[in-house]
Amino acid sequence: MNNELFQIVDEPIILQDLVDKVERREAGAVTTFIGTVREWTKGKRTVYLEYQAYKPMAIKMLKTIGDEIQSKWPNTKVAITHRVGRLDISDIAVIIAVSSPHRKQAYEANEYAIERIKQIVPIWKKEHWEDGETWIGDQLEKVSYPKGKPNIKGEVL
Amino acid sequence: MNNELFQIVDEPIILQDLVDKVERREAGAVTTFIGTVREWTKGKRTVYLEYQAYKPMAIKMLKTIGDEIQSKWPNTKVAITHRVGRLDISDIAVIIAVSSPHRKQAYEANEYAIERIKQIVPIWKKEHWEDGETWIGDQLEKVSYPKGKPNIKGEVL
Amino acid sequence: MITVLLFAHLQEEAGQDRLEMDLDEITIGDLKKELQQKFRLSQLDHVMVAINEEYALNDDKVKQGDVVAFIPPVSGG
Amino acid sequence: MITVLLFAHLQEEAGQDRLEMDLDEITIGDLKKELQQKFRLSQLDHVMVAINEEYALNDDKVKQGDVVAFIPPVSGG
Repeated sequence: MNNELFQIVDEPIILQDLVDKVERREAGAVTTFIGTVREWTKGKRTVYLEYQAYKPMAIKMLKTIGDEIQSKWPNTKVAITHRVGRLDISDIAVIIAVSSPHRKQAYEANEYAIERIKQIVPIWKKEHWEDGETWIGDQLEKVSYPKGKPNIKGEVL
Repeated sequence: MNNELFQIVDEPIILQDLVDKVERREAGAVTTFIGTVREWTKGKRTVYLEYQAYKPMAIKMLKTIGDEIQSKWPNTKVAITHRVGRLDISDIAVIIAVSSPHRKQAYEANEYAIERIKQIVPIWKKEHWEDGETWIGDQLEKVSYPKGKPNIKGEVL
Repeated sequence: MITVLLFAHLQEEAGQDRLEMDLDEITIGDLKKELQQKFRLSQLDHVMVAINEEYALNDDKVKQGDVVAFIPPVSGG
Repeated sequence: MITVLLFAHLQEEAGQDRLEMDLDEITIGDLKKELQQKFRLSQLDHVMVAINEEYALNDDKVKQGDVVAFIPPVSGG
């Protein structure tokens, strides 16, 4: 197991590895988020997905999210791994693990991490439907960045 | 692995088992909460804990929480396992896993579950400190039930 | 007979986790008083009661064959 | 020379994921225009740009040796 807290990989992600990375004696709570490939999206059937990343920058942005979380919720520990390449239905695309002494922070920081991943981490998803394929744009369903660039300063949109 | 969604056990809880119980092709998100034994609570050092349960009723109440979640967040699937007996620092006391098509519901339902466990499930924790032991009362830090009994109807306090 | 189950500190105070009592048609409130006297239990105001695994109120009645559990404030999770 | 990296649909439209361009001191905005002409790319208004792995604005300047990545709206997670 690689001990890096923030990773982009092309093999399956192991949940327990992420939990092991954040476990500490002072933690009473660990939350994990597991993002998997869903078969149906708004009535359309996905056959498989392809994820592409600008890897060095993606890792850098994951670290940035980690730093943001540290400053918002001190005493949490975060690990994030995102997978790229071809993923089939139910395959895990991303896992986020957060530990903290108390549960509230572990939930909040975890949810914050996935929202930020969808804003600033250069990873793209190509949906392969039964009848075609598309690169998916911004999942926040904004057509452009109102401020000219992704919200990179940790503000909540 | 036991396939029951709601369990009280006296062996270690395996995270992946809980996730396997809630995984479905229509789920795009799984959240887990892992409650572990924390070493320090308000400056006091815990040596180990003992959990006791009124087992049949505890399972029934876990199922009640599952039903509440079904009605509040349709299309989620929940599994909860709580361990009893002696637990050392970092041992897992409880795991909650929730799957849903979209992430928001998986976070909300998961946090709801742990709050409700602390309200209505007949499980007690005895702290063994360096210098003594105590059965811990209501962790919500209420000294009594304002309505005469634990909030068993799913209202948020 | 009704069966009474005790947990956590109540179990330790009473020195037992289960007892049979020869009672019928008694309210939870009165049953609490009986037990408090019998075992010199600490006060039971904050202790909930379940009859046959369902939470009950002080005015609810217990009848023969019921299983009554005394449930101190819970602390799971 | 500056290195340009393309991702997602831009990569497919251009038929390559990386190119070297003999440019210097050019703004992101002007570089976008160059690329759009060169490859007949779909419009780049919603495409972000990173210079050396840091998000940059249209007015920011690219200089020799920089790595410029064109980043369509992201869809990870």
